[in-house]
Amino acid sequence: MLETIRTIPIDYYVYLSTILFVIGVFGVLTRRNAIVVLMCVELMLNAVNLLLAAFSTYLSDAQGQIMVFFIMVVAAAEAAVGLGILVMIYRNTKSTDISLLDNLRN
Amino acid sequence: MTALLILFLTAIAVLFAGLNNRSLLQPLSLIGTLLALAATGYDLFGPGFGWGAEYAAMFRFMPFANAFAGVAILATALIIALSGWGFRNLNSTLGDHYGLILFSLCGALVLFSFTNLTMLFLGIEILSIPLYVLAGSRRDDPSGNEAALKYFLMGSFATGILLFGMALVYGATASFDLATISRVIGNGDQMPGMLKVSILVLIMGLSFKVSAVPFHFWAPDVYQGSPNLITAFMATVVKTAGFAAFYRLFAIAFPGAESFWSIPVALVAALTMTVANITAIFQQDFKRMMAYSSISHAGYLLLAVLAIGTAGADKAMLFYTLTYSLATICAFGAFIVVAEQTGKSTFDAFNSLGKKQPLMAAVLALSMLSLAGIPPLAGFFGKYFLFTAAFAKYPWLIVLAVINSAISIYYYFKIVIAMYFSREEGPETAVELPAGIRWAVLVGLALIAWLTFAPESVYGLI
Amino acid sequence: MGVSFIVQEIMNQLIPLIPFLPLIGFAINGLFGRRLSKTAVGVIGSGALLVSFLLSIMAFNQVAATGAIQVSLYQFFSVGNLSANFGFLVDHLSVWMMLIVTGVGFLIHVYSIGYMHDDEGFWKFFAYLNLFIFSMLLLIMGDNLLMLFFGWEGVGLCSYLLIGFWYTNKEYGKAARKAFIMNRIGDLGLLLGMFMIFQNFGSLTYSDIFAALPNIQLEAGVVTLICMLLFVGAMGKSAQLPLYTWLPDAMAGPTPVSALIHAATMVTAGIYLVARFNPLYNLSPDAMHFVAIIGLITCVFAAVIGLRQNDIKKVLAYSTVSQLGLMFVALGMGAYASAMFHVTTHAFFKALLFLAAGSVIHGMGGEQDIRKMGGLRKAMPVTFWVFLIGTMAISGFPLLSGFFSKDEIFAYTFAHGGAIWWGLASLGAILTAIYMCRLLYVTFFGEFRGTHEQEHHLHESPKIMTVPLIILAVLSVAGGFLNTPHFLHLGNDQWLAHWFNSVIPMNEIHLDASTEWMLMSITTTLALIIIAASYFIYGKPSNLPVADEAQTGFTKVIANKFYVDEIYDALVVRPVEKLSKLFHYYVDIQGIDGLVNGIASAVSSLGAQVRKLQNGNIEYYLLGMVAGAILLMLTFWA
Amino acid sequence: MAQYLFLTLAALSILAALGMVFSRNPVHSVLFLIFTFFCIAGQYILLNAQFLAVVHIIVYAGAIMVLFLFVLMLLNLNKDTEPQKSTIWRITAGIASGMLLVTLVGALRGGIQVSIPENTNDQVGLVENLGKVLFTDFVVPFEIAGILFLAAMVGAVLVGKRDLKA
Amino acid sequence: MSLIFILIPLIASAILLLLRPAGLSRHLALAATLANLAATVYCLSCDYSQGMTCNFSVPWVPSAGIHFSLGMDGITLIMLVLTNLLAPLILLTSWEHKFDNEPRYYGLVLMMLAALNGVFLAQDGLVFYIFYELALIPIYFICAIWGGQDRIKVTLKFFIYTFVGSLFMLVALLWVYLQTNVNGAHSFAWADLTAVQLSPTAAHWVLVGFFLAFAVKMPVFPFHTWQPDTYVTSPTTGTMLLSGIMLKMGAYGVIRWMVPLAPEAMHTVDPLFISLAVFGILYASIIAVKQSDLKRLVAYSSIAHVGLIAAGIMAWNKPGVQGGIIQMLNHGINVVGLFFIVDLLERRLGTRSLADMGGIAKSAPKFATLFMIIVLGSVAVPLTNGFPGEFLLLNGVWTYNFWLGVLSGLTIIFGAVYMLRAYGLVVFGEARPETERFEDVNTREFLVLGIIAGLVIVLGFFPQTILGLTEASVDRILSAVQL
Repeated sequence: MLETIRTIPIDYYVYLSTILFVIGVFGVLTRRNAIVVLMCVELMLNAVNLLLAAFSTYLSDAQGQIMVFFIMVVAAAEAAVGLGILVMIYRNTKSTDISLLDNLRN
Repeated sequence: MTALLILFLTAIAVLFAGLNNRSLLQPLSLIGTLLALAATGYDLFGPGFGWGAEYAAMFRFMPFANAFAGVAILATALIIALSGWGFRNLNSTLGDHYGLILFSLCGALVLFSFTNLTMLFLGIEILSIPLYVLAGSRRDDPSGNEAALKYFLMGSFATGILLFGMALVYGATASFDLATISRVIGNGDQMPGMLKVSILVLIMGLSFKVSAVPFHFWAPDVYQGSPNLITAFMATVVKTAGFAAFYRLFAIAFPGAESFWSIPVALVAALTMTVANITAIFQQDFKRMMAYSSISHAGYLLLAVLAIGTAGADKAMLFYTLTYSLATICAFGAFIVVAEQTGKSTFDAFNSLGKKQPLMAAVLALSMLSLAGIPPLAGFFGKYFLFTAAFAKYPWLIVLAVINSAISIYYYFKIVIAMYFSREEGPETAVELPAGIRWAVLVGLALIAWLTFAPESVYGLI
Repeated sequence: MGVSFIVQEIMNQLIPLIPFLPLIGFAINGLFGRRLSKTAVGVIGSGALLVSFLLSIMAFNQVAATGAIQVSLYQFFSVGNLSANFGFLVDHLSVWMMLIVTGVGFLIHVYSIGYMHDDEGFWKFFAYLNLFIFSMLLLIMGDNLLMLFFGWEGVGLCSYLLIGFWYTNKEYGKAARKAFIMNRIGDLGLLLGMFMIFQNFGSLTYSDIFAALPNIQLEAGVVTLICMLLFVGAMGKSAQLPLYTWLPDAMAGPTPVSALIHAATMVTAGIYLVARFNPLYNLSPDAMHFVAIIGLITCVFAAVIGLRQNDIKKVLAYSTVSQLGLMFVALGMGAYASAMFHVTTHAFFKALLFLAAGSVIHGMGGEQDIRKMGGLRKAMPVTFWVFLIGTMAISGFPLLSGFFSKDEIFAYTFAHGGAIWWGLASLGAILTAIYMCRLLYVTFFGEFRGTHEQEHHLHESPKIMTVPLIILAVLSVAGGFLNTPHFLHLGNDQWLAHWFNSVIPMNEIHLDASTEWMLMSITTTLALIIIAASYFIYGKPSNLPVADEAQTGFTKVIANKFYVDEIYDALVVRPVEKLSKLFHYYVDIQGIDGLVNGIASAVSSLGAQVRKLQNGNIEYYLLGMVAGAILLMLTFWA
Repeated sequence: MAQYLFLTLAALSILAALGMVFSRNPVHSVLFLIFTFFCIAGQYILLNAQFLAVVHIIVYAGAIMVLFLFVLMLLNLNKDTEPQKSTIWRITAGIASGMLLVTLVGALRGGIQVSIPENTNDQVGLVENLGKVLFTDFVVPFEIAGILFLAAMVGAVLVGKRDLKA
Repeated sequence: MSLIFILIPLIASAILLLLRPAGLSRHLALAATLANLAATVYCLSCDYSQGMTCNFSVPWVPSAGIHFSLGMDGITLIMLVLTNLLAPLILLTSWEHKFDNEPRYYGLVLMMLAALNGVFLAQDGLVFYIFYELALIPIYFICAIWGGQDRIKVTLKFFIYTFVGSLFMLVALLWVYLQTNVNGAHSFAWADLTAVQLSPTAAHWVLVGFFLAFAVKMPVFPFHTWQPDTYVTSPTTGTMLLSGIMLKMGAYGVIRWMVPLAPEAMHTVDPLFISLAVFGILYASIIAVKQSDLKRLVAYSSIAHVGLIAAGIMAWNKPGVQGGIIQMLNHGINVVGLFFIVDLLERRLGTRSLADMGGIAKSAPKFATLFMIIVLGSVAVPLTNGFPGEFLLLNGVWTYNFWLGVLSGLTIIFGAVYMLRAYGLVVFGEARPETERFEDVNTREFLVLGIIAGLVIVLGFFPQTILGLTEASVDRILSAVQL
């Protein structure tokens, strides 16, 4: 049995992921630059990846790591599309500050 | 499955066709969707292609999936039929548009049939990513840009939340397979806290996709900023897919834990109906109003999720999504004409439409009445079936829903009032009505009428 | 098959004609009257009544020969047990009323041909009169309470139509409405009484009720309640306290109307009702006592007001109220037949007085204030003489009709109520004599006080008016002999009471002849003294009634009718009107509707708050989502 | 040993993540994030998921973050000019995130049950095993992911390209 | 047979709305209503003593237990008489009035008639509910398109108010429906719904749900505030449809649905319901006493009259129910007459204010006479049509409770007060310059008012013709549903 599994309770990984996840959330809430917000989302996804990988190892089950691959795929696709959108907006507004985008409102 | 293949191939074909002959795009897409519709019909009513259970570990095209696929494909077909005009300013990217719509529809089809959380995740992303782009497809339009960014940022944020939930489910049950998860949960009396948290987090993620309060904030802005047809697509296909996914996940994986998740879902449902309806009262913009309308319908549809385990919950949801989609598309069809004539999307653009465009006004009026759930229109039956399904479990929620549907009359009728009762003239430029819009709207109307007189034909389907 | 049987059969067929002939008259005059000549209208209107009268006489003979006749036309309605026929009962009581109604009614119709000759609503007037007679006949001929109620309300309606006959005058319209509404208050009592009777007897038909009476046990309270409720109806119709105020106002109608409806016939419906239900009243001493007290108070109260009225018709109106009160005293004393007797004589002399007053008004060109009359006996001799006869009859001049009928009531009052009752009732009679004589002397004696124009215009009325007057005068003189008291031994003693015997069992007076003689002497003497004394008082110009403004003290209170109308106005009418406004503005618009609108605006102001969340700023949205996530997480512990 | 390694990496990753969130310069954020990714890769190795660790480095650090950096440079955002949100807002966001963390951890505490099998398989994270699972059980999602990529590609092109005649 | 009543107007309505035959619309509408009237007359001869006849049933949503089933008994018959007798009269009242977009107008009127007939014929709970609501849509459009001042606000309030009310009914209906069990499935059939034995608490809430719907529709105090404004704002035809026919849906619903569905709890709630109804009588009457707007006055009088109907019906004894049914018919006739008169006055004088009227008797004697007859019917003078119903209703309420009977009896006094005041102010008094030239009724108006006045008198003399038709059915329902 892997030393990690023996010595580190799975709880540690859960808490670590949760903390990283919440840091991501906090970043999303506080940053105004859309690119950084996007990066914070990436951090959230990585927290999830870490959790999945840990579960996968502890459960001796490959599905979790497969899922991580799919998440990476999606993260890449999202990053591509998202950055595309950002560039498009930047072309129009010369800014990536999300606070300035409030034309659509009640 | 066949439909999924047809749609994918059509999308590819459309992408290539877009490079050469743009006049072919609409017919091609329409033919593709109609073929897919036929294939779904063949699966549903006929002997079927027989690979419903071929990849059962990942997705499974059984009547539930086929019926919902029918709804989504039908809605897409109607939207494509309406598009002759709505997309005419898109120039070189027209092919990409049709392609992306069809890709997105593929994602929806996955969501109707998944049996594995991986597929749920991929389905949601396939559905969403093209829409992030489509929302901002009018690249020079600031509103479109803003809509796209808001949708994208919040969408990926929600994806993160959803994934967190999936990860926790995996940890607790050691599987992504819905049936296995359900087996592990059993009757739900010994659920570890982690599983409970995962269910809550999944509710959050899915609530975003179906735009349920308090995860609905994106919807009004995005609906308003997106091109009209994309809004229609979001309001119908995306909503249908989101709910089908929600329903499938909870009906297949978590039925044992119902006593746990019914509280937060009921809370979300109650909040959704109430907040959406009372906010909608104030809207002056048709698309924004429709956004709140779609949020409020999400609240009603959550009743179907709550009614999981009751006979008829899925039937009710199917019927409801169909009538809701048809009415919404008809309304958008009429709205496109109005927007074209007046260049506005506020309610006063509808003034005296009853005189100027009697057909469109009638279509819009009936759609609004149907959405408001006025008997005997199909929308009423939709609500009726939903309410009946959930009534035994949540009488108080039904009372709330009923009060909310009364409030909703107020804003739906604003349109009717503007069209028929306003004695002021709305702005007008004479516009020739393209045949596509007329036919699409008439077909939608005919289907609403059909559902009014024979609800059984859909209600009895699954 | 005997001849009498065939006669009876024919009579049975003819009886429905008695009420329906006036109805037909109403229909013809009402629908086509405008296009008919006045003669034709008058002939149709009066003719219908004449035939009814003749048929009533035939019916009278038939009843005399074979007893009561019951004729049923069709079933009016039937709901479970609650059923009623459209049917007639002609018995000794109702046939007598029929004779009075059709007979006096006919005379008044004839009189009206002259009186109303110049009115443009001539045809309408006759139509209404015929309709009234129809309703009145339904009231008295109905064989069940429902039919009675039809007539009961019908006469109220006709009264309304006729009081407001001169519709351009708003005051008249108000008077008409007042009459109808006051009557309706009474009608409600009657209606509830009907419900109670139905509940306890299972039927509304007289014959069933009275047949069931001996067989069922009723609580005394129930009987009293029924009787009281019926009496409330009678109070409205017969203008008893506190529902009498409409009758003086009803004088707004043309004078023949006052004579017919508000003196001779309709107002006696209450007496008829109580008399009809005498078996029931006999079971409830409390109710009878109540009837008597109300009657007595009304009798004196109205007489007092009558003392200071200067409108010739108003005086007669209060006199009517007072006389009706006297009749109720009789009813309350159990002297049903006496009450009916007084109804009869009162019909004669009060109709006479009203018509004579009408003749005066006709002669004076519409003037009704006696202060502007005087000395008319020269210009209008016939009118004077008949008025004199009427006055004497009502004042109880010996051997005239009023003398007998009143005397009988006093005797009963003394026998059943004692000396105090008798004294008070007599006080009413004395007051009656005073104001009637005042009226007579002020109007017909002394010097003429009107304008020159009026003096020039002054004339005796045409034959068509005076002939009915003379006939009525004859009846007023002779009517008393229908029912002479036993102790006088005039030959036909108690004829009328015997006639009613099958409906109203004879109620013997247990007084010895000497007491009766004494009572009669006292009242007669008093009456004569008053008649004589008042000639000297009111014959003098210095004792003429003063102008309204000059009145002071208690006289003023009396002249203003004890301010009863004002009191009602303050106690009932204005509170209701205030309540109406209160309900409308404060409760309805601001209260309930305000609440409804308040809910709507509460929802929208809530919406106004909620929508601020959607401020277009994505950070807020994200924060909202996180807040929602926290909220959902909290349900973990729920 | 593994414990200490874990704790070190965890502490570093959290610090780096915080650094990303708080640094005003976007480029610093990117660098902090990359550092976080490396820490996470270390965790993967600790978890015996070497293939994953490699892919992770290649995809995230090598591709995605480079893309971010590229865009930052392209848009000339590599300065400290990003306007800050107000302090109140930041405190509010901090409280919200803190509450989220508290509720999450509170709910998870004591409820983390992972049924670790008796005989764990150390080979799970190896490329051979992963490949087998991916191309047998997960072949459908693998194919479906193709649609996703195609869609994302078309989408990125759509938003990125300029109209020829605009 | 039953289906004809719905189909004729529905088809005619579809023709009018879709094909828009401009010139012929009035005639087509009248022909359709007359055809319905003929069908009603034909149905008078059916035998109703054996329960429902002329049954018609097709499955609608069989898997949810919903069948499109219709049927009629004596009670239904009277409601059909009411609807189909008044319909041509109502059309004739506005015969010369030019409406914009006439086909649409008549199409909507006919659609409403179809729905009304459907309400009365429905034998399936959901079908009843659907027709009940369907009737609302056309009248909403009629009032909002062709209405007067403030029409949009007022009609929307009317719509939402009544709609909310009936939603409570839907919830109650659903509750009962979910308790049915017909071979393991639920059913909406009348017989199945009434067979359910509810727990007293549930029955209580079911009653409240139904009562709210019907109380709003009729309307019963305090759910009436939509009504005066709506009546005043609507075009006269709309007001007639509303007051003459539509509010009877509520009273009919009480007889057919509310009480039979949940008799268990009637004991506990009917004191409240009946007291509300009785209080409403007095309340509306008192308000009517000082109204200055004639149309509003008639509107409040209608609240009072309907309050009595409601109280009588809910007393659930034979005189009450029979009286309620006959009074629904007669009130319909009278109120249509009254609103027509209001309309005539408003069109000729340009005002509805009582203060601006007076002295019409002289210039328009025919009008004054017919008005009088209708007023008398409304005041329930004996031998007019208002009397038998009012008598029976009062008896019904009185049998239920002595004091409530007395209080509701006050209506005969107040009724006289406000109606005669109105009549006096309109017709009597000195003529004004405006009223002096008041034209008397023309032939068409005379025909309509004459028919109404004729009905007032004929039904006043022969109420048994109506009562006899319903007797067997009322007995049947009363014996089946005993409180």
